[in-house]
Amino acid sequence: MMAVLDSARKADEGRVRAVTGLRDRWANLPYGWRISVLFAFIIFLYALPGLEIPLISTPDTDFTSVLFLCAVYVLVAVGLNVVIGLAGLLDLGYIGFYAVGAYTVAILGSPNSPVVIQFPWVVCVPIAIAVTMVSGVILGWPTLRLRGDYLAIVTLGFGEIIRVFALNSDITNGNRGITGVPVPSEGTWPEWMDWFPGITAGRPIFSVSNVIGFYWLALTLVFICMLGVRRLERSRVGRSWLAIREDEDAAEVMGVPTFKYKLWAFAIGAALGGLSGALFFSKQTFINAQGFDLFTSILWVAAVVIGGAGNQLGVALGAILLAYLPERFREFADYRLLIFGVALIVMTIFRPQGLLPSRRRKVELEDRAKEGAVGE
Amino acid sequence: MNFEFLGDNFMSLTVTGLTQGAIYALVALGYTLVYGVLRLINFAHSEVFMIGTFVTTIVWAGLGFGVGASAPGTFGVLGLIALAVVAAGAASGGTALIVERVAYRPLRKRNAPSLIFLISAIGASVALFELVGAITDRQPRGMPSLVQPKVQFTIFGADVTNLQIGIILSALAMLAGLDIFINRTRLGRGVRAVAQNPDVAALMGVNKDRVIMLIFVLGGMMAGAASVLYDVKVGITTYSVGFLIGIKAFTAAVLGGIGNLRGALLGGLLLGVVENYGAGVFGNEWMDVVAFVMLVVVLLFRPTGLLGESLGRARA
Amino acid sequence: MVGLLLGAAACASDDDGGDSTDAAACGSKIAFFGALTGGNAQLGINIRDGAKLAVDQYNKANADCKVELVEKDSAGDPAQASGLATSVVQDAKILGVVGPAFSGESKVANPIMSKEGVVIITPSATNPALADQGDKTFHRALGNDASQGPGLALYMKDVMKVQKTFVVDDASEYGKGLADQVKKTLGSVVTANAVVKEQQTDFGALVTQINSSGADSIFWGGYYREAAPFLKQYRDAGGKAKFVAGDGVKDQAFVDGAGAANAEGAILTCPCVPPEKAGGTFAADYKAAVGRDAGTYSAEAFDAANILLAGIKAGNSTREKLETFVDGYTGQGVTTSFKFQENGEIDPSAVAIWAYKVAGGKIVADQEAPKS
Amino acid sequence: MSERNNLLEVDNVTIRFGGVTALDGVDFSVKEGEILGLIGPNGAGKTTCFNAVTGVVKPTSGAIRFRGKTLVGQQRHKITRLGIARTFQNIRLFPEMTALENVQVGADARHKTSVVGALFRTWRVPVKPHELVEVDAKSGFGRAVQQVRRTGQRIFGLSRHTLEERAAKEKATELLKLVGIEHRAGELARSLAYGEQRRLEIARALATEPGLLCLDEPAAGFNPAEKESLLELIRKIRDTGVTVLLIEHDMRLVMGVTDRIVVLEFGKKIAEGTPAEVRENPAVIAAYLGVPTDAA
Amino acid sequence: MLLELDNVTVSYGRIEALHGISLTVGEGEIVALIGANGAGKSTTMRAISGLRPVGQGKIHFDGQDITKMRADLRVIRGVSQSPEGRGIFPGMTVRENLEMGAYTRRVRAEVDEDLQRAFDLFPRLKEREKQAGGTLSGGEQQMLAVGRALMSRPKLLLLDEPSMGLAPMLIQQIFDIIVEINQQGTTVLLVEQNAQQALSRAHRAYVLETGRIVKEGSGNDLLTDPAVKDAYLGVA
Repeated sequence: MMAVLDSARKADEGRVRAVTGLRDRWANLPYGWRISVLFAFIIFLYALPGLEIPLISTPDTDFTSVLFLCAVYVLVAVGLNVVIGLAGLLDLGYIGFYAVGAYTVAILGSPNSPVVIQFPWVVCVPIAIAVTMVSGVILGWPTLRLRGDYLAIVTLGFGEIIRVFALNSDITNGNRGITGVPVPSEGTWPEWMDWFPGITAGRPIFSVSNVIGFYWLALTLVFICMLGVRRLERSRVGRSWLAIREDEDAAEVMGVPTFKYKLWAFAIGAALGGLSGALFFSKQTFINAQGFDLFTSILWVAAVVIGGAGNQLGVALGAILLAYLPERFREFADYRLLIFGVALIVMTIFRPQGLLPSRRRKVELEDRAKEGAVGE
Repeated sequence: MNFEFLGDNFMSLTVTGLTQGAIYALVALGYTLVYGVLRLINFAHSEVFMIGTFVTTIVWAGLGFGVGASAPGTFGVLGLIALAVVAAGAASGGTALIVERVAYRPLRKRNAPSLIFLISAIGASVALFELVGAITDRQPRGMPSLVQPKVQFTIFGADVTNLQIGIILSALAMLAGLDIFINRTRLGRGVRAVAQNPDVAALMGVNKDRVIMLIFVLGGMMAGAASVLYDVKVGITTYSVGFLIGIKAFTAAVLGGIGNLRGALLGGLLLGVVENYGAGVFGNEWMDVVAFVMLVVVLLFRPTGLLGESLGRARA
Repeated sequence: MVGLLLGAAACASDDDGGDSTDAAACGSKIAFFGALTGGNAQLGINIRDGAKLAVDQYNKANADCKVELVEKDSAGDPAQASGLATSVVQDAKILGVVGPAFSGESKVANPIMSKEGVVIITPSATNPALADQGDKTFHRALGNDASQGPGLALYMKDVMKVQKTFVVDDASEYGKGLADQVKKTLGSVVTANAVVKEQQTDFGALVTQINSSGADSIFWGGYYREAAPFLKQYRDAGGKAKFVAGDGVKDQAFVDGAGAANAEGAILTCPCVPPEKAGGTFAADYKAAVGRDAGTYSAEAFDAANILLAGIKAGNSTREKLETFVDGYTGQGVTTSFKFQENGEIDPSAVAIWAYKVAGGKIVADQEAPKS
Repeated sequence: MSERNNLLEVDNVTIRFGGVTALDGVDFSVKEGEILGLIGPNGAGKTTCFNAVTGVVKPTSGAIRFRGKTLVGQQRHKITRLGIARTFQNIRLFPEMTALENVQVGADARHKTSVVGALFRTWRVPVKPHELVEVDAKSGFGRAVQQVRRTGQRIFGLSRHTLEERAAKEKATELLKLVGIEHRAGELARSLAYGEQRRLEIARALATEPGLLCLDEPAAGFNPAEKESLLELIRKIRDTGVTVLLIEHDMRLVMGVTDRIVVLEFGKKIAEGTPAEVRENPAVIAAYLGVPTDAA
Repeated sequence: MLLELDNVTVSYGRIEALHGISLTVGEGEIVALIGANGAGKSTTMRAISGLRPVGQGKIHFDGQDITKMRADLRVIRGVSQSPEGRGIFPGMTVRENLEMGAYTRRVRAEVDEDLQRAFDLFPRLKEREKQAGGTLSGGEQQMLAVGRALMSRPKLLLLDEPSMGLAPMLIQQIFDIIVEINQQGTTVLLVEQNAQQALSRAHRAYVLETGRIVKEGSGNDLLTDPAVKDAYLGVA
């Protein structure tokens, strides 16, 4: 038994070395090369719905819809990564922000909502982001002074409160929900896009039955947000977050206004969560309280940590796996979550630093493992 | 809002709330024990409770008291319940122990940070309830009504039944037993020592691993006992029954001061009662909102819960 | 704008149909759409098995020209439904769908499928609003909540002669819809109402509330998972009021969970015909094929599938043709006689609301509810 | 020594934790530009005193003033911005950040860019050509991209964010050089050697541009050679105009570097004066050095 | 030899705190370990009692290799430590703290006897028997820590800074008690800041400097060694 574990661990270490090697080689590539490869990869991602790659495509459900879901989950993970990975705040009720964003768009934009304002999508989304940011601040103001584990239960409660509110309030139409959530634009595909597989000129860009438009929009937003978060990460703000995560007291003594930056982390995380919610439910065109359960929220946290908290590529990978694997392996139907649960345990034991660890994490965990107790 | 209703039925709501809270309190003990010693939210504890509810039905069904069976005489019922407590306690305790061995111990040996423990715990929780879900086809499982409630006495217009008295008293008794065990026995002292300072406890000759196994088993047994009370009271269980009760029990533990046994009792009872008042005033659907809002308010004024943390030392 | 969309849809389905005209309707597919996994799987499985029985019987009779049943497992989750619906649309061989099983997922999936002309016959989604979404290919093989609600309220009023009713709903699409209908029909007979939570098991406050309201009857708009523990706790607390609920509670697990003694006399209604009263040999065939007694909505699913199969048999090899066929279909199924109205609803005269009663620990058919 | 202004005044400060009195009416002041030693046996209240000055604990009574402003009740990060920096007895770096980043966090205390500035890089400032981004890609696409960026910067100028980033990096590199660990700049703090970590902590504290630097046992765990170079470093720091408050056990170090010494025992001040005066003080000898037994 | 450390190294993460320490403690001796703050004295103690894993080298106790043994098992073998910072269980009463010291022992009568002995040694503790450990003063906590360490009837008693935070009077008293305990047959390994006291009481002593032993000798020799005087006694 132990031998098997050891060899598995060894194989995995080999993989990590390969990844790390790749990372180093990447860093040593000439600037032009890196830029070119990056562009090629981005174009590949945009082209993915039209490529019909055999093993990757999902047999049972629409592949583009799965890609869209992946993109939305990556957006969620990027936001959650700010809160958990960078600032080190454990937020188990992140789905609450997702819901607030989605409902704001639905209520303000749908002709069938109890509040018939019917703003267009481009107006709704900034409002939704603003509202979620404010809700992040409202939640964070009293609770961010609490210690880590207490924050976890309080955020969990927040997520549940939002769900219960959505379920029982008149403004959300309860569980009957709101149909006709606005789509980003009523425009149609122009003639010159007709060559792309799956696109028919003259049909709406954003339609429920052809998701390519939504996927491209989501992908674009993912890139913008990742870039934005990367800018923050590599600035005074990001350093302050890391310092807070590492040692809050020392950070404070070094002049970091910790409360302010924790609140910012919460607000930015919330904004990204709200944006993803708005995006997802625009595509779905229908929203009700179903789909905001805490369980999903907890799975998101798991995805972020398993992917490699603190590393944007890592959390993106975690999110993609969470969205993609269940759709790809529909044949395991009833056992998907069971396998997922077991996988989580195995992962934490073999790869506590996540699939794509940030370099920092890796060193830390190796040191910690070395310091394990005596006689074991 | 319906304050008049609350006024009219205050005692009645109190009694039902206490009954509910007693079950929360027993489950909360598991969270509190593990947190007190390991500073770890044992997310899988809710499934430990869930396993207990099913083992109870299996034991009863095995003895010929399946769904729809009529209850035997008083002693028969007490016997069945006692048997169920033993079986569910053993099953839940065993489950908790397995979770510790499989999901936590390897991480402890590698000195992993607490976030990793949380993920492993989530994994264990998902795996357990999905396993039971798959086995039971995700169908609820019923059980016989063993106790026919009879009104024993009335206080301030509230009928109090033998079932309610039974549940509250058994919970109190189990809690008192655990309290004595932790505070008065040698092993219990070992538990407290590890909670207060694991290194120094090792210097006293306390085997930390054994203490950790002990608290998981103890917490599991309490959840097992709670699951029997729950079955007697509610009469139906499903694979997903643990989630909400788990969250509530954890809330109760934090409310009372996590790591504090008496805090768990106070938190559980208070949560049950306030939740019921809240349901009476704002409507049943706002019950959870009331519970969580109370939690936030309490934590704002008492950041370590009502009674503070006592099993473990307060963290600097 | 709408006209443009429809034009596009029609054009697209013409393209799709182009491939299969030569092979006639052979090799066509119909899809099952609903939950086969997750917490609400049982209903979906009942439906799938009913549809499967119909397809198997058809294939036995037409061995040279088989039809395939595709299973789309949504887990009842609207979020998964859209991708599945799109995949249904993209498979040109799929002409019609039995499902979606629930109202929530229907709201997402129906517009997608309808736009591309896929014929939808739901055997179980009873939310009235589904017929008003503008989905041209939507059909419902049974009465909706708007017809079940009044029917069962009339049953309460005229047959049970209730005086004071306490209405409970679970805030779900289905439960709240039904409860609203009951409230509307019963009018002043309803004394109070309350909302329970999904997966709630402890009903202390609610029981107190009902007891102090002095109601002689309770209407439960929701599912058995919550109804069973509620009724047990209510009876445990000495509550005597009669218990009435809709089809969401009509399941043996309800009786088992609440305890036979507690459930005794409870009235459960359903816009579904009792399987044993269903026409022909359905009940026996189902048992032989699946190994269980037919469950809720199995018979409706059987009928829905048969309507689609009849269309395919008649050579309707495109979605458009099949839609025309179904719209004009009249015929007797095992549950009732089918004729769809303009909006896809079944003809009101064909809707049968049945009242069932819990007696001796079993749910038995009582009588058909009076029609409004 | 000429009369100098009091930079820090600790005025009758008492601190109690539960029933234990950690500081009991302590009074002393630090003058601008001096190195003041704070000594006393283990548990005498030296670190508590530090914590009170840097806002980590709140005095039960008494006042602490820095440049005439009261510090009691101030938020900790504001105290740092007023000009007080410290190191910790048990090193408290940000272990998973690089050495350079650690120091940059300190330098950030003097910067202004926050979320909006970092995100949108507003607040543009025109710059001279040599400050623009370098075009170093060999050829082709990469070079083109860099050219575009350079042109953009020439037209729109540089953002305050970029300038502050550069300044922070420069300052951090400089300070790492000052404490002598510039060759480890890119390493994670946790992988530095012990002595390097101590030095890094000093660099980080200096990066906040303090008027007063509080060092809590900076020489703990050092061998004599390392102590010697630390002594040099402390002098160098003082010569740049930073006042130093030093807790240290090593008597030779304390005697060698400080201008004045305050001695604490059991939370009370028992002596104050120049090293020579303190060394002769019988109360200090008894308390700090231990009562010699007859066997000695 | 009762205790033998052979070229022991200990690391915290990537930082090596002990670079190969060798020392011996003979049966019945008092051995002192002195050195500046951060020299590695406490780390040495923790390695002996099993709280820190040893990187390289071996630790033998009573003829047995205990290098990889769990800390609680070492207590049963006869190693007992009063840790740095005293390590009182704040939530337990004085009596409970003492009983924790006897955790590994099963014979009730013997435990009661030792409890009595502890109260005889430290009458102050008897007065505070029912008081929570956290509420004691520093000196009382130190007494409790030493008393507790004795409750396991150790062969080897490890004392980490027993004089820390004590008034001079109390320091004298504690050292007197250490000598008394030693005379009753317990071997003592002592870590001290207060070099003067430690050296004058110890049979032998080692001087630690940045994780290495730089000097060893009898207590009196070291006490008069000019280099030691200069570095640790503060008398230039």
